[in-house]
Amino acid sequence: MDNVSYLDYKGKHKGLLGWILSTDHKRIAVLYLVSLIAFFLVAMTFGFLMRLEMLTPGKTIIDPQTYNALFTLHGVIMIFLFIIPGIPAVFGNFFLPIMLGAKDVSFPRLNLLSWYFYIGGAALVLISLFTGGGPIDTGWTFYVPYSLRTQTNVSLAVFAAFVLGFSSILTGLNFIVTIHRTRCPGMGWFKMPLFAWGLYSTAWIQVLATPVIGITLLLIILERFFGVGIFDPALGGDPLLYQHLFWIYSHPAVYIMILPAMGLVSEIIPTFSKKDIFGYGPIAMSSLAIAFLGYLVWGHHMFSSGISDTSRAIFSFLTFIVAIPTGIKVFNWVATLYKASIDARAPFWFVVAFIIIFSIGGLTGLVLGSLNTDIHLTDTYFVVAHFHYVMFGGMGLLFFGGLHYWFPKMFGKMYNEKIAKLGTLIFVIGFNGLYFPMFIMGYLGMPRRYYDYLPQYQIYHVISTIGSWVLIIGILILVFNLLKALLSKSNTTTELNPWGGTTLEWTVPTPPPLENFDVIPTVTHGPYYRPNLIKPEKSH
Amino acid sequence: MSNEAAVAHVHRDDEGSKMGMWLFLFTELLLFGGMFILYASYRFMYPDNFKVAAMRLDTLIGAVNTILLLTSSLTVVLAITALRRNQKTFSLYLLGFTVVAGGAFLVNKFFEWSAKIHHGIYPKGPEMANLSDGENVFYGLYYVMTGLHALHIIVGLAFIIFMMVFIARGKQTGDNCQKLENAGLYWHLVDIIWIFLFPLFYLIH
Amino acid sequence: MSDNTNTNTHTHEHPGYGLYILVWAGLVGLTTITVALAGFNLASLTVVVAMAIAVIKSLLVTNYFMHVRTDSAVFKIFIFVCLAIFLTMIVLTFFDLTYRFPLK
Amino acid sequence: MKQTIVQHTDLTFLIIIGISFFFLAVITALMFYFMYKYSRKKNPVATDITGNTTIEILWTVIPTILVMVMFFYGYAGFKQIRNAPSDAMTVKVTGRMWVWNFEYENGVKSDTLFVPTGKPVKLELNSVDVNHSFYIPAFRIKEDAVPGRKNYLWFEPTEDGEYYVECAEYCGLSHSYMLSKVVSMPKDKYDAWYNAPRPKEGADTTKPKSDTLKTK
Repeated sequence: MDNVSYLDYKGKHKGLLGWILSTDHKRIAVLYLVSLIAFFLVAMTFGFLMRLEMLTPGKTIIDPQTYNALFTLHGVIMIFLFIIPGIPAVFGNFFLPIMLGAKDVSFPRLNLLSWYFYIGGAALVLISLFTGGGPIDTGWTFYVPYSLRTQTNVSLAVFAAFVLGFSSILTGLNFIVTIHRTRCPGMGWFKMPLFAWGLYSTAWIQVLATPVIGITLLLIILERFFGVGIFDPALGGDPLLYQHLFWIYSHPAVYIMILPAMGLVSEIIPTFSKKDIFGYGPIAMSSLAIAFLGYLVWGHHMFSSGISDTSRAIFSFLTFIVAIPTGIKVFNWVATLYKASIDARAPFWFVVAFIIIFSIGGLTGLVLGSLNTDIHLTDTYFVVAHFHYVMFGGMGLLFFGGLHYWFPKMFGKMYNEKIAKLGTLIFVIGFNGLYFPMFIMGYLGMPRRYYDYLPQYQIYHVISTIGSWVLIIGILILVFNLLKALLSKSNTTTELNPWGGTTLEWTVPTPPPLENFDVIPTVTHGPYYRPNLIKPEKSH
Repeated sequence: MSNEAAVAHVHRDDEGSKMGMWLFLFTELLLFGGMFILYASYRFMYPDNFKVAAMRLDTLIGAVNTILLLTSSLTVVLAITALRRNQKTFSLYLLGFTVVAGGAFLVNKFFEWSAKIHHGIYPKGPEMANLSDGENVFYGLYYVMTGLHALHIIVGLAFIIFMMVFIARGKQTGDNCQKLENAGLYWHLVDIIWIFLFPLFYLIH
Repeated sequence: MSDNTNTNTHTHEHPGYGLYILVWAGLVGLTTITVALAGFNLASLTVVVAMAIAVIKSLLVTNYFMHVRTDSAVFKIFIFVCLAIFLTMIVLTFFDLTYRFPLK
Repeated sequence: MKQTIVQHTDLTFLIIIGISFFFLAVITALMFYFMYKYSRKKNPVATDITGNTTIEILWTVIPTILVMVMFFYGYAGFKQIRNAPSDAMTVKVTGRMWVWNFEYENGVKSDTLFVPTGKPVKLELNSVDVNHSFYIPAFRIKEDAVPGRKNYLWFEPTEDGEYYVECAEYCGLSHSYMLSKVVSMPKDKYDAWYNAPRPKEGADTTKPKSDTLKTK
């Protein structure tokens, strides 16, 4: 069979149909990539408008109802349409089968179906803006009783999230079976790339946690239409049980967002260090540990909601425990750099930025895990800052990092690396300008989801808003740089392995052909093994 | 799809297919799991109200439905065994019985709901205002959980009818019947959920 | 390919009709028992007994009708993980409910 | 005690931030040092180090101990926040879109919370519509007001002054305008206000003049 790349092969259908009807994991990944970036830019624009509104106290550009709809949609779109599918749906789909030495995922048609659920859910979100009572204004948490009382189009928006849940479940299910069933000969569990471990842990959360939010959201719809009274306090329901069920999913979902990014870091670091990773076992196991412990800590979102004091103490304790495996990962990454041979190319810059920014996010999480400080800081801008450092600084930064790492392999084009580095730098400066003042504001008592604020907070809001402009410039530089490379005819590359990586995706042609491998490879070494390195002295 | 799929997936992986089905069953289990958490919580909050409310449910209909589902589960496994022994017609009869039993379950359910609704016991119904908070929640859970379960029965029946067509056309045979196995797994899960719903709603006196 | 040997060949035995009918008889018997017991007032034991019977019934269904008994170990581990996580959810929710006062 | 709760919360904050800053600084410094020392130019061939059990155990055990310390401080402060003294005076707080109402033991109602300095105050929180959250940043305390449930909160102001009350749980259109104040005043002044004759509705909307508003 000829090695026509996945971009060029002729199937049954031509043009666009050849893409949206293809069951090839690489084409589905590209479908996801395009849709994800589009929704990211939409949600980013909402964020930009919110920051602009917060420039001055009182009304700056929009009225309160619009503001409330904006922060809800910013959250819903970012979380359900960008961060959660993010890395698994794009890079997982594209590279997981190749990294395992397989021709495709286990269920290619389910894979395509999951993209249709994604697009269907996205369409429902958009329809919900213009029908019913207009855009939803509950915040992305849809807390009852407000979500039962408001006149806005909650039912449809919530149903959209329900449909998106299916998309997430199908991806997770597919990956678990793919990892169990399609690893190439010789690839035992501990010879898998760490990215696969990240996806495997993530997939279990997708499968076992998502249904819980599914039923919870379904109940909101049933309450609004039929008044079944399961959460409505007026009918005997308990609003706190809604919060329990919501966070039973949504806390593990935080790890759906971050575990794949951590996996990606574990890929990028050894490649540019030209060295095996330090502590493969601990990194792999800490992924599983995080996935499991992630189910045990949801209550820390409810420390001031009125749940029992005993459960608050238990949840706080467990929350601190979940910090340990995260710490282990960071320490191992830094240790990998010791006596390495580091070539700090553009993708590596994202990882460096990630380790600093994510550490800030993670460490401020300790303040929020502690009971008395959380009671002061919860529902303030401190929390907003914390989760943007973790989510955007974690998953968001690595989404771009992964894109820069695998871009030449995916498209056979090379971007301008200097501009990419410049974009990253501006990104990081803008990011800290945007979110760091929020820590201070939050500590001083500025609650979140406020349309208006007391004048003493203005200086921080001004800095933050200016930071948002810098950040957006950085993002636009990165996006346009990649777009330019993609559209140019000249800087094509067919180089198999531009960075000197050791995992299987660097052994297939650039861009990869239809079925990835002519001959299924056989693996004999760990994923990051390199011969001819200096042997360590046996001093200890 | 296009010819790509034909090339890529000549290889059949029954074990993987079964694994995928089990993972899907887990999502179903946890979908109901969320409801079971709510049930347990509200029962803890309103123990007396729940007992009073459960008295109004008809144990006999519940018990008959339990037997119907258990028997329909039996005929599904028997049908798979029959197909493996290449007794195609017998297998189809057994699956036909499953469909009839599942249908009978739904008819029973329909009469049960109708009777309740006739008495004004349904969300926002005229009788509900006279009931306590706990009873309200009980009937809310009752309608949602049994309704969701009935929906699963319908989906399961659809699966089985498709499988009957496949068997009749020879697309599922004794050597190649993982799809039928998966439909069976789904049907058994629906059965298991009912095994728990039955005592929780009908038998707490 | 660590856990995917014997991909398409079924090595485990397929039980005959008799065993399945026996299991079904057991299930029907347990149903009769649980309905009969509901007539007695077992006080706080009511729930425990009803749930114990339901658990036994579901074990019969999973092990025999769903073939988990003869399936490879990986399925047993999967089911264990799923149930363990579900139980954790219930237990942690009840740490709130049990100690929350007043409940309403 | 207001003062002890604030002090304890701030101390916990400082301890955790201090430890965190130390780790952040070490991680960042090491990373940049390695990037400089072991750059491809200076160190063209890496050394094949794949792990070290001792060091893995060390950086598992030490952080575990540290987070346990953090938990302990947080929990100790939390116990103070949750245990109101038995001699506390009770005020019923009702949240509604988008105002706070206060009702005192003798039935007096107000929309600003007046309290005597130096006396513990226990707030019984409730809501008539959706979730709200009663937040006094200056006292570092916050608790949701949930419809159908009674939550509580307590504090003891140790100096006279006025402190903002904010709603911290999103509650709709005017969420950000759901502001009120705690006015802490000397006992005699408070008693005079508390026992003053009122019109039959008992509503008191007179607000003492505010000169210093504190959020910190």
